[in-house]
Amino acid sequence: MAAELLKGNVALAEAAIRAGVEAYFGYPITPQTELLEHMAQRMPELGRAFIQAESELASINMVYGAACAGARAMTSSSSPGISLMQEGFSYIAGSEVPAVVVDVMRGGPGLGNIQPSQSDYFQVTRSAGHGDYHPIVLAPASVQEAIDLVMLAFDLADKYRHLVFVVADGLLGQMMEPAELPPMRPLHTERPDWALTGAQGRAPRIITSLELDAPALEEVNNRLQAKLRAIEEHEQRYAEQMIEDARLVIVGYGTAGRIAQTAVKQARHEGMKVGLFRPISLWPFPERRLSRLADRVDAFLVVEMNAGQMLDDVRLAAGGQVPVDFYGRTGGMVPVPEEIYQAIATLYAKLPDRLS
Amino acid sequence: MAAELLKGNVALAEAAIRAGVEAYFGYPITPQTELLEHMAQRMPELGRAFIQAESELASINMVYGAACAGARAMTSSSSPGISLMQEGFSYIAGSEVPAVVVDVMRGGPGLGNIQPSQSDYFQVTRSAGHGDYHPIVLAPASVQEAIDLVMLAFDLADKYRHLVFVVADGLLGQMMEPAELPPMRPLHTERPDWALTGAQGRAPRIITSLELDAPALEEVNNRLQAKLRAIEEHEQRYAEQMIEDARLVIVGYGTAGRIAQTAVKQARHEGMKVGLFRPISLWPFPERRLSRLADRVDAFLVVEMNAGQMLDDVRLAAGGQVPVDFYGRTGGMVPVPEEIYQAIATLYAKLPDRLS
Amino acid sequence: MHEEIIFAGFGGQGVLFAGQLLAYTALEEGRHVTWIPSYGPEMRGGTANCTVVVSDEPIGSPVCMHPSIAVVFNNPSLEKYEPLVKPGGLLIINQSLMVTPPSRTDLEIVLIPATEAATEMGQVRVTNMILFGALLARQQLVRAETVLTVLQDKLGARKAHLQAINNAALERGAALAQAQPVE
Amino acid sequence: MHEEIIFAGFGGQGVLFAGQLLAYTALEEGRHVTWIPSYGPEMRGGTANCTVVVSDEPIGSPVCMHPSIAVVFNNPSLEKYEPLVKPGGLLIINQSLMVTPPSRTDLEIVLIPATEAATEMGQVRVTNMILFGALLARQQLVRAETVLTVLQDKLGARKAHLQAINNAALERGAALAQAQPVE
Amino acid sequence: MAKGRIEINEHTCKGCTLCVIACPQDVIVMSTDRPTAKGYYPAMLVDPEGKCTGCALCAVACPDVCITVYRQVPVRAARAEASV
Amino acid sequence: MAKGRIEINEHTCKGCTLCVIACPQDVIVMSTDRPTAKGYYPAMLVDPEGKCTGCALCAVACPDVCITVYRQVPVRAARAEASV
Amino acid sequence: MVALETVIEEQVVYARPASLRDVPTHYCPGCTHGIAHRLVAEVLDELGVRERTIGVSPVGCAVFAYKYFNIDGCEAAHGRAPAMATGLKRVSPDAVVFTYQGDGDLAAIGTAEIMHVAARGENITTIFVNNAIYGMTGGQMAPTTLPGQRTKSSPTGRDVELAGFPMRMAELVGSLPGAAYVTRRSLHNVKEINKAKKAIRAAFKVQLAGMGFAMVELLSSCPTNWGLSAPEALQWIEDVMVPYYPLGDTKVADGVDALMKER
Amino acid sequence: MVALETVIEEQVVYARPASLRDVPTHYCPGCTHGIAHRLVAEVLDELGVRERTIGVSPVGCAVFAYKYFNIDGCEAAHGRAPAMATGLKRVSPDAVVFTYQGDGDLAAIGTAEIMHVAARGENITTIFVNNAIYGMTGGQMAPTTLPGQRTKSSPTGRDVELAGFPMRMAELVGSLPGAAYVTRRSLHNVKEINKAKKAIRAAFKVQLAGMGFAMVELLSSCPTNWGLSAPEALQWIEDVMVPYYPLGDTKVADGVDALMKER
Ligand SMILES: Cc1ncc(C[n+]2csc(CCOP(=O)(O)OP(=O)(O)O)c2C)c(N)n1
Ligand SMILES: Cc1ncc(C[n+]2csc(CCOP(=O)(O)OP(=O)(O)O)c2C)c(N)n1
Ligand code: SF4
Ligand code: SF4
Ligand code: SF4
Ligand code: SF4
Ligand code: SF4
Ligand code: SF4
Ligand SMILES: [Mg+2]
Ligand SMILES: [Mg+2]
Repeated sequence: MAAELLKGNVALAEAAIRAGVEAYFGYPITPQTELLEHMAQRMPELGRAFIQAESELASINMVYGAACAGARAMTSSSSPGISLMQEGFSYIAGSEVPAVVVDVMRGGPGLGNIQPSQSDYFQVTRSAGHGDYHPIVLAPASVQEAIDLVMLAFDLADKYRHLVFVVADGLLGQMMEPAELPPMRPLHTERPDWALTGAQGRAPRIITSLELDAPALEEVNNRLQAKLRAIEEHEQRYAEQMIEDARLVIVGYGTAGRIAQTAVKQARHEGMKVGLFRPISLWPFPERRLSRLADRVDAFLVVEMNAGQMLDDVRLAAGGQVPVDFYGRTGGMVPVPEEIYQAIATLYAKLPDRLS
Repeated sequence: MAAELLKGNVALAEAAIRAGVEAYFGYPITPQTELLEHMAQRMPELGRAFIQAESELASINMVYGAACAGARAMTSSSSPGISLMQEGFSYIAGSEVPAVVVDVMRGGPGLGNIQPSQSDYFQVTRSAGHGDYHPIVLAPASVQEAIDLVMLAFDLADKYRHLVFVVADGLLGQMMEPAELPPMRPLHTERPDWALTGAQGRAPRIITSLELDAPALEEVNNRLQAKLRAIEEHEQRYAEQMIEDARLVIVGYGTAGRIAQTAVKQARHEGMKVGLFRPISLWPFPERRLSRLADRVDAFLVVEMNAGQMLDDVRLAAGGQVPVDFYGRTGGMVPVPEEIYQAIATLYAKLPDRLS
Repeated sequence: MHEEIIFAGFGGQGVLFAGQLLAYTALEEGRHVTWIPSYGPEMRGGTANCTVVVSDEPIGSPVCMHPSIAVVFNNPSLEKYEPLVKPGGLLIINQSLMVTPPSRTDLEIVLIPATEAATEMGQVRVTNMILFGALLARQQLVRAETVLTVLQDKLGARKAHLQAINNAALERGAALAQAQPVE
Repeated sequence: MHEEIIFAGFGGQGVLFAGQLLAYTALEEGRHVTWIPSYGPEMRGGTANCTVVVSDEPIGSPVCMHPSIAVVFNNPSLEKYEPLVKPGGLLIINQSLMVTPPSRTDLEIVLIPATEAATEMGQVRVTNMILFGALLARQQLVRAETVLTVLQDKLGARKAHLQAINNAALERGAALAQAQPVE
Repeated sequence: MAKGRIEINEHTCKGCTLCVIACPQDVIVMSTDRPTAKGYYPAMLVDPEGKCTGCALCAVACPDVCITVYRQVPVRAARAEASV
Repeated sequence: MAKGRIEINEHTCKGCTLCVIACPQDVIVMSTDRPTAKGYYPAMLVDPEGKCTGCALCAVACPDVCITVYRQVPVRAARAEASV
Repeated sequence: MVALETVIEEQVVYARPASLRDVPTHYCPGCTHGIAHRLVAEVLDELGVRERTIGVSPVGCAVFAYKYFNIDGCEAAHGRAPAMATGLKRVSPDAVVFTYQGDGDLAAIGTAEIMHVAARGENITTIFVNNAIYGMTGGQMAPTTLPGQRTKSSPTGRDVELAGFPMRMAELVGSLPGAAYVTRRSLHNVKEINKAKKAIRAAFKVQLAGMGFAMVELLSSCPTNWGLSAPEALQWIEDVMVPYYPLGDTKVADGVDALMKER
Repeated sequence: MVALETVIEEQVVYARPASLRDVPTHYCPGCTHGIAHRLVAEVLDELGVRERTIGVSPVGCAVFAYKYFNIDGCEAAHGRAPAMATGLKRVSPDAVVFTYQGDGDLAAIGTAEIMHVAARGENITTIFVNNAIYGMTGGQMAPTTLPGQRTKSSPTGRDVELAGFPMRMAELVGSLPGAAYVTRRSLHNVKEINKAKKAIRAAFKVQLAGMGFAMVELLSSCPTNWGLSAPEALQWIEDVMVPYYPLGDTKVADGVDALMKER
């Protein structure tokens, strides 16, 4: 299949369809509405479930229901809508059913605006809701990667019976660029062996996040934590560019990472030894690789479209070994390469010589 | 006034009343329901506003409304209810109105159980909702401190026009112990100069978190961030015990910190140089003091009733200078002093000698 | 003095109130004290326990793994707490609902046919006061007089008519406890 | 080749479509390309801009502070983007809605009375195609033939009747641009 | 009148007395001396005169499904009636 | 018939034509040559014969509050009518 | 004569339905949640759908309903059972899906979800247990609490000036075009229990016939939080609740009548 | 004669009300949100309450209502305006508090909040602008979208089988005992606009009289997302919306009648 010019939101939606999503439930919110609209068109055409729910709360709980039945289910929203889903996320994580959520982030806090942002980093990576868990969070930086990561998201969700986020921002959602869609995968024909299908010829199955007995709930948590450790072990993902001899490494994900790439190239052009580290999985954060880099680079510069959230993770990974600087824009402002370049140049000039 | 035997939940409620809360809106949820019930009794008696709202979403948005009118307003809930309020928190933070929220945390994720827990640490300290902000978070360890911190919470909320949490857990909420209530403070008679009161003889006032123009919203965020920096500067709070010569410092807040105190005493008794550091403000996290301690202690042991959340903040404060170990219980399990002592003893035996 | 006492039984037996009465009284006598409950899922008829710590010093942990005293109101509670009491500790048992007698030999064990005695007194609801009376007879955590004053205060005018039977129950418990040999 | 082009005007002027047409055509010609829109709050009549990056290499940033080319459809857009265009860059202006002429001297400036011309053609909605035609005449980002093929494709059968007027508008724009001296 | 009898599950009975009230024959009484493990005093059938008709009203009224009802029926009729 | 006239705010008018439809005297027309800064073609009063009665129906119909209506009224009657 | 040939045999005429597990519940003595459970289980048995039914438990005293029914089940977030059931049903159209919800769950926090499941005509069944109180959290006011009723959060009685009026959910839900069958029944005596069962049966048949949303509201007791004995509580339903919450159908769509009549 | 003595003078008979700021709105050409704004402003002027009124803007096209009204105002989260207004009113009983909400805001995400504010009889006023669509997000289906109506999320027309039936909010809200005055009006021509104004006036008078909750539903146009010209859109209201959403009062509590009659 050849590359087509695709809008990010549409690509996210169509990728989910190709990945075999059986049910989509959502509520309109800019800047992800085209995703819902694409689903509104395509899902009924394909005989699959589509509901424009009465709210984000209803959406996520419909996803929860469909997931309990063993179907691939997803929803999508943007920042305020994601806040409303927090309780639902916690239930899904607690009952260990697979689900995929797309968050096309916008400026906040509050109603904020509809411009691109990355200020949901904390709320999606830390614990999107009460209780001890982290969803898997994947952050594409191009329309093609958005497609690939949506496909991956469904596979990871099924593999770990876990909640998986694909987080984009308004810019990626609205952007068009050439990308290639994978062929349609066949729908799963069989329901998994934990799914609710009616207790025909077998003992009833129960899916719940409730466990009044504290020792038993601690057991549940231990199992969940063990799973999270396994995910940390196996699912750290990132991309690197010009990292080999870099003294300064820019760390940015999604759109910010992509824009930083242009700045990094310019800096290289000017002779600075600068590289780019782009986390693809925000949780699990690719801390293994980053802390290895911390052994040999002179500084990190974190670039985000927020006031400094991934910054904590980079500082944790750096473990106090190298300085970690920050450049961020908020309120829906998208940094342009020129300003990131400035931040690089300023910091680079001040770099302590590690070897001296 | 002499000390009375007070239940944590009742103390939290009555303290708010003494602090001059004009309006309480809440929804029942164990283990904080006595707080709401106390309000149901007392507020109408005093001619103040009480509503049992239709949900936590309604509660927090009623608080938002009353706060916009310049009244001292509060709500209370427990973990799943707090998750549901995230959007509201973000609006309140974004529009910079004061509000107080009490969270009596319980075991999660999902419905979990009604036993004590501290697993809302991330969701309250990081950004309780989308966008870049942190509420002020205060964590009492006794009924008396609960009273004092509720009083403080209202003052800080007004001072910074910001969202302030008081976080307890089911144990503190349900516990009775002697404590002294302050005398009733008079209600504020004047509305602040930003409040919505009707535009009588003045230009209309607007309270909103909406700003479609990205540069303008970035300005709003800059102002918000500057405020947060000021709060970080002035409002770091903690308590310490036996810290002077400590080689190992236990870091725990609220109930976990209190229980750890008994274990620390026992360890001292056995001749170990162990101290206790109890953060009282979880955000701003008392990192200044803690990182100074990191210069001279041999290790930190973080104790929480969760799978390790404040742990990140301690590691950030320690800045890689000393090892940070963790002991936690989840699912509503409350650690007993004996097990914390065990964890201390085991770690203490392995302490590297810093000077060697 | 530093004692950690667990009261355990099922809901409706007045378990929590017994603990509270101890806590109020201890406060009245100027001690440090904490009281914490824990329940099962049922609104009625489930397990209901509470832990009271009474101390001469400020109390760190209000919970403990090994209480120095346990007052068990029914057989499931006996099964749960017998193994946990500190060696040398005190175990007061509602004999009326006991199925298997305790086997530990390193504890002071007091068997009180509390439900029976309360039924005899015509008010099964004072079972808790009987056990509480027995506790105080064996371990003077607080003075019996103070208990009576506090009880009067807590019952208030509306329930003043219950004072007499409660007092009688406390005495009955004490008497039953004293009648038992200290092993 | 690496060009960053901004199309700017108000909603309803076909600003976004002009940019998309460029993007589709560039893809057709095997280039790397990105297109991103930005809007004001209004559903109709607000600002509507888009940025198109066309390059021979994979594109990092799809946004830029200083575009090499700006096509401004109305006066507010002229005011906003004139100062931002890269020195030596190209600025195409819809002269029909221009209030104050541009003052920069380091740019290639092309004034096209696009709205007037479109109105003359009987279809004010082809203003965008006139400006697009002018752009291509001054900077051959893509070949005009490819544009026509792509346009045909995008219009599809349902709107095929619009092909002729769009083609004519492209040509008209080119002609107007060529008629203007290159300063 | 059909002859019946009931069995009450003494482990699950919570002593709510609703069956007592429902029984038209007044043949159910509450025990007073044998609390269940949960501390309830269960209901029991006291029917020395064999008045129970097996009408099952008690069972319908019981919130805890503690009651199994038996009835003596002419076998041929039974098949038809069982599905009522 | 009372004599009237209207003023249309050409900056805020969005050219929706609703006033044109509402006017019983057919004295409002849309301009075609002077777009506003937002690109709309505003309505205008074209009333050479002085047919406008000042009935204000156009103003009631206008979603953008662009229209101010004036009416020539006998002064004494005016006070009463103004509050209608 | 034939009668003489008939043998007298003892038969079980009432026993636990197969759709209900043989485990004790955590409900208080005399709480009619237990009756509601049993009726649903009997209906599932009688319709022969136990093996294709999925139940959605609420947050409320019935939170453990999934432990009691002998069917596949799950536990929804407070008030969201209708949304969860929607998700289940849309991907499992052959399954019989029902929610079991209390009045706090359905009429307070879950208002939007129940109204919209009815508006959509979602092909599921809802058993709505109205006990005029929040049972599980210890007896606070519900949207259904009666004027003047004392609860832990209306200690001097529900004051309609401050707390408003009780909501009649069967009427509200029944007024939505997507609802096929909505009725209110009571569990306060054997006669009403039998009628309630008929209604539950009809509600499930509506789903089996693909006719859309059905809801049975059941007036139910909470002796514990009403501060009454079990028999007093039933009497309170009859004396106080029924007058405010009239029993009967609030919506019977075309075709449902026929369903109700057939055996 | 007296008439001869009368001087002819030109007077302003229609001008912008003081409660509306003199700023252009962001609404599309012909969108009747503008009319709804003006009517509210006129009523506030006429009742003389501008200086004690607080308006709560929704999330929807009217999100900037606070910029247009010349009064104190705030911006609620999507659907939560009634809760926010409740908070405001309870601590400012002398203020006149109203919400202005769209149909997505009020009938979808905000269902629970509007139902409960009515159930509580909260003493506030709600202006409910029903345009059968989500305007601000670009034209998706609303709970009020008509059967068969094409929207961006019902591209082949609203399919009642899958998406259910439109909700008649005035009827639902009017059926709650706490509601004092609930009515549906339309903005599609001058006659209806005048009636709508009367209704809005009555709704605010209900609040001033402390009688409880009042709501005016206004059928309103969205030419942009309906894909119609401004005049066509008004025609569509008349032809399509009014038949499904009958105009008139759905609740007039005792005493409200009298209020409506007095000047
Ligand atoms: C989000 C959330 N809010 C509140 C609660 C606490 N809670 C548990 S059950 C319940 C109310 C139950 O009342 P009802 O639905 O009437 O059921 P009942 O117990 O009376 O059968 C509440 C408020 C919760 N678990 N989750
Ligand atoms: C929590 C949340 N969900 C979704 C949105 C996106 N959103 C903005 S306006 C709107 C719908 C507006 O429709 P309506 O209420 O009918 O108002 P209209 O624009 O038609 O006047 C939605 C869904 C949001 N801002 N917040
Ligand atoms: S079956 Fe009928 S007669 Fe027999 S005990 Fe039960 S109710 Fe009484
Ligand atoms: S109705 Fe059932 S639970 Fe109640 S007393 Fe009778 S048998 Fe026991
Ligand atoms: S005032 Fe009446 S007559 Fe005059 S322009 Fe307006 S509608 Fe027409
Ligand atoms: S109704 Fe108003 S906005 Fe519309 S054309 Fe007339 S004056 Fe302009
Ligand atoms: S609290 Fe009420 S509703 Fe809950 S189980 Fe007990 S009696 Fe039933
Ligand atoms: S989108 Fe529709 S509702 Fe919104 S302003 Fe435009 S016409 Fe009005
Ligand atoms: Mg209830
Ligand atoms: Mg709308």
